[in-house]
Amino acid sequence: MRASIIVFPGSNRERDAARALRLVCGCEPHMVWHADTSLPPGTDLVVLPGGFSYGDYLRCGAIAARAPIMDAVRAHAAAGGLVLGICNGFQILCEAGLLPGALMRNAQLRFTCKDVYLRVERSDTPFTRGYNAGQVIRIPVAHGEGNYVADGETLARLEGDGRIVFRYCAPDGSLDPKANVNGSLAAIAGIVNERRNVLGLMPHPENHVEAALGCTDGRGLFAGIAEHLAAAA
Amino acid sequence: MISKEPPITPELVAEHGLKPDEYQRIRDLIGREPTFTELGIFSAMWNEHCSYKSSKVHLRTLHTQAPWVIQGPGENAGIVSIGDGLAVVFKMESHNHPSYIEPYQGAATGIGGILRDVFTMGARPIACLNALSFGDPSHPKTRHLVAGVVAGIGGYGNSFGVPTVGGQVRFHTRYDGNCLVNAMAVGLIEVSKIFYAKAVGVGNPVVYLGSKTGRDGIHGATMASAEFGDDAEEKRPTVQVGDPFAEKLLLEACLEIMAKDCVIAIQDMGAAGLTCSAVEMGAKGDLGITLDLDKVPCREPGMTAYEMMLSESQERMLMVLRPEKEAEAEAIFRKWGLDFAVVGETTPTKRFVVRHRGEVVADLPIKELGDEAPVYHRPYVETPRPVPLLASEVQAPVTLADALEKLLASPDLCSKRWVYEQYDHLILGNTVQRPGGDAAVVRINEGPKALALTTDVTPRYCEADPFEGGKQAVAEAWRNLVAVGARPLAVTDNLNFGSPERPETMGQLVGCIRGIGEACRKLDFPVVSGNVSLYNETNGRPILPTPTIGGVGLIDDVALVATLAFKAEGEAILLVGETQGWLGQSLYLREICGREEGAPPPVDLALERRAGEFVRELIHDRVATAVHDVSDGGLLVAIAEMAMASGLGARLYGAPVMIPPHAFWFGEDQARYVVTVPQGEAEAVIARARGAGVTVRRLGVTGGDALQLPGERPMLVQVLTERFESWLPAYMAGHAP
Amino acid sequence: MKARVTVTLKAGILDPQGKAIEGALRSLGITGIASVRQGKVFDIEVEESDRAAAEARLKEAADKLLANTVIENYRVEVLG
Amino acid sequence: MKARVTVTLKAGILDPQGKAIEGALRSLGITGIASVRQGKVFDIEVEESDRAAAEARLKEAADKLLANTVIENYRVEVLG
Ligand SMILES: Nc1ncnc2c1ncn2[C@@H]1O[C@H](COP(=O)(O)OP(=O)(O)O)[C@@H](O)[C@H]1O
Ligand SMILES: [Mg+2]
Repeated sequence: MRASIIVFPGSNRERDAARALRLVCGCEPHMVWHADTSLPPGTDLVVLPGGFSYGDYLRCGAIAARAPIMDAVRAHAAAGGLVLGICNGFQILCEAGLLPGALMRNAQLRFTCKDVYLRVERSDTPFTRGYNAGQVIRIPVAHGEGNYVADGETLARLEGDGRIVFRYCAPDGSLDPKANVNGSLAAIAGIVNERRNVLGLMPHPENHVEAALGCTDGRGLFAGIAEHLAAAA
Repeated sequence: MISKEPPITPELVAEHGLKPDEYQRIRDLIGREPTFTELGIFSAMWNEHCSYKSSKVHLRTLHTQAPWVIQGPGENAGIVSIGDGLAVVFKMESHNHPSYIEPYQGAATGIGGILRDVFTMGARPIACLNALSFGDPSHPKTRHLVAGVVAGIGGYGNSFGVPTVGGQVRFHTRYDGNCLVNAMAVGLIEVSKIFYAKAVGVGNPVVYLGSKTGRDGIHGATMASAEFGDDAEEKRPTVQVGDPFAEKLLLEACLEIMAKDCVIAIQDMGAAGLTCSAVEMGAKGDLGITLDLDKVPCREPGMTAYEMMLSESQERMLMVLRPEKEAEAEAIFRKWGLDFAVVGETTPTKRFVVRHRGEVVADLPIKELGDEAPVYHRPYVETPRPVPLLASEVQAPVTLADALEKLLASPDLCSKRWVYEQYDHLILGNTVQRPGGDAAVVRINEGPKALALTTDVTPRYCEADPFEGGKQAVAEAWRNLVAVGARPLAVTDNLNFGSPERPETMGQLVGCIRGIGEACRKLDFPVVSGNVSLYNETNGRPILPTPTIGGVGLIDDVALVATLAFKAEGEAILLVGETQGWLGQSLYLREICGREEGAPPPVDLALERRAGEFVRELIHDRVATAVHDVSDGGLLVAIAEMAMASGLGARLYGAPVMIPPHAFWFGEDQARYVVTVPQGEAEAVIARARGAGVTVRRLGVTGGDALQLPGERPMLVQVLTERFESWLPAYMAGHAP
Repeated sequence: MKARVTVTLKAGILDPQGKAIEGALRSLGITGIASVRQGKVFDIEVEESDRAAAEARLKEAADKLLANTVIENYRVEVLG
Repeated sequence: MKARVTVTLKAGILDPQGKAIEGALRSLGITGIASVRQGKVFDIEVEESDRAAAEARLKEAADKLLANTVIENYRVEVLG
């Protein structure tokens, strides 16, 4: 598998993502600078990492979404290649129009870093085949603007097409409003595009891949991607 | 030499915080009247913040040496070897006054400043900590300050991309008009790639890097050394705004050009920006520096030389570059979108020459600017030693359970989750122990080594007895590191006090420094960096003496880290260390009895060392299953914290007959730890302790869902947790304290 | 030329900041505030002497960057 | 009554957001933008029929909460 991590000025979880890919998938990702205009040949996974691209000034992800490299990312997605946007990466995907909706200020108006529980809604996407549908996983969040919003029509489409793949939930998997860490519409933590080759999610699976750091629930995501790519090859 | 600058009058001199005799000294040094710009330069270099004129003679007495120390005090940050060719770089610094005036930006730029101190030396920052002191919760400004400071720390650190992994938050009415924001940054460096401020070589380019210069914080350094009156609000326009995005770019660009071997010397622009950094680089290298201010990238038109020399605009650096590498360095900076300008050069003259619009606006002897700053042996009176308070003089609670519940919900003891959840404490993927334990543990690269990090001080002890309080701050930091299984390496200290011109306050400073020195010597725990913040007072009332200690320890194997949560039912709970039941200056006395008096618990450093080494061995040998040091609130609070962290309760035995129960359970005797071990190991541990000259006492057995004391109602862990977790969020949501 | 672009949330999009501000005003004892919605303004200096051209350029800036038209509306005013 | 409070940064205060936006516009090929400074607007519905009273209340809100008067200026407009 060949992964490329896009580094924008202000990205800051690119090393975390690289380590997860290395540890779980055994793959040494390419770091691609935002000012480049093409991806390394053979890239089959693009990762937009967490951070504060361009300071997250204006709106989170807004400036990054218009960076030179994004045309190549768009083309990669259009050709069916996998794109994973984590946290700031999710915000960038929404701003770039690769995913619907927008991410607004957390309902409690504070940046929040803590472990949350996610319900994996389906296991038949390239990103979630490492989990079982309905499985509850513990993953940290660390964001100030992860409050997913979309208009009614968009939400209906997301629900109808089964494109909501992660939701914030209680430890037992129930959709307790108290577990919705940022007030997201329908407790949305992660969604895919229509073709299911683009995933955006707010939580950080890349920070839960090592037993030494207390939890390995994030491994499934990376393992699933590797499996999918191996099967497709 | 300059006609447009205002004439120097006694009023102008006073406004610059210079005393008449200090001004005379300036005239004697340069043999003439200074220009306005020169006056500004002197005021910046000679104020308390930059010159340490009141504390210098005392700081010299600190213990700063050990075989593992690579760089002690005097550079941007201290450096300590951790083996494998690596070293840890760290320092703590205050941003108290700016945070009181504009809490968000004040705290944010405090973080930015301390991070720059660390990466200026070539280190990549791997963690931040902070120690915060606020006024009484009922004071009308407190809530606003807490909200702003915490958001500012998070806002900067989170965006910059460094995990904020620990700290402390305390409240006391003596901080009502003067909160404390102490920030510590920790970085990792290769021993062979350390960079210093010392300029080398004549005719080398002096380069300005980073953000543009604006009129931010002009006189910020002077403000940091001025006491506040009720007109504090009026000093507002000096507020600096932080740009963590620019700082992140500056970090990456600096590390990149350092790796390319372009840099001879580097200094960040902190307080009194261009002035301090240029003078320091020249003075350290025995060289002169010439600056051409027309080359300085400015954000606003029409800036004067005076303004440029004193601006505290953030996210800026000064470097001396290898001339042949100039183009390469510039290309790297341009790639990161940062300003880069050659603004001067090194000269053999040992003079600091500043030109602006064709005129020389300053021409000063560079060494004297720093070295000849006044040094004061300020008069001081020692704080009278307080009389110890007997346990019999302290009222017992109605029930221990009530007292415990009240203590856990008190502002100083309650959970600080509301605070640390606003900090990204996980980024970089190396946080082994998150906030909430005794010390944070951050893995080094891919492991197996890790660093333990903590900040500690107990100001009420320092107020009652500065010497014992100073010792205790160091001992508690040491203990917190030991409690996670680390070998304590070194400390950074941040000394926050009132006006040194008051002999009582000066006495506190002197006493605390002596105590810190004593503890550091006896514990082999040298001071490698620090910062002094004086004049922390409002309307003549000083803050509590607050010498914050930031401690760093080394763990050889992350797999051998101890945590405070109980691990299993039926394990023996042991107390390591000796208990008299010391209630003087305890939180029990303050929160339950409403009294703040007596002597603080004395720290027996020999005992401290024995107890600590014993506990570390238990952790290392995998005998101890949970470890927690005993500090604020005493033994029962420590046990409750272990229970809450695990959800498991405990059945506890009664207090020894010689000690009144409330003194046993809430006394704050030092050098103690609570440790759990499997039942079967308890006897062996006790025997081993006897051999090591350490007292161990059985406290009870883990299990159930409550803490149970003989003759007391069961205290449900869930109820304790609710009390512990709810005070701060409720307070911040606007509920009465 | 000086200009101002004002970006506001579309009706129907929830505004958590506005909601929080309403609550905060209430707890400060400032009553009678029925609703608050927060938006942004951009004060822009355009190097352009022709009003219509300046306006066109700002519209482009707003469409391409300043506003997220999924959730926001904008208005351009050239102040001269 | 509808009103708008506009909050802008004081002159001389660094505006990192504005700076980043300038750069982004440039790289999007939108030229001729000399400077951008970002501020906030609050669209407020006041339960008050008297203009002056509404204005006074909004001033209080701005002073106490909406603006950080250390670094920001504000303007209140009652739109009726
Ligand atoms: N300002 C803060 N930032 C981050 N963590 C904090 C802060 N204040 C307290 N904490 C965390 O809360 C826990 C308890 O703090 P404290 O009571 O000071 O511990 P101790 O008594 O062991 O020094 C520690 O893990 C500490 O790091
Ligand atoms: Mg502790």
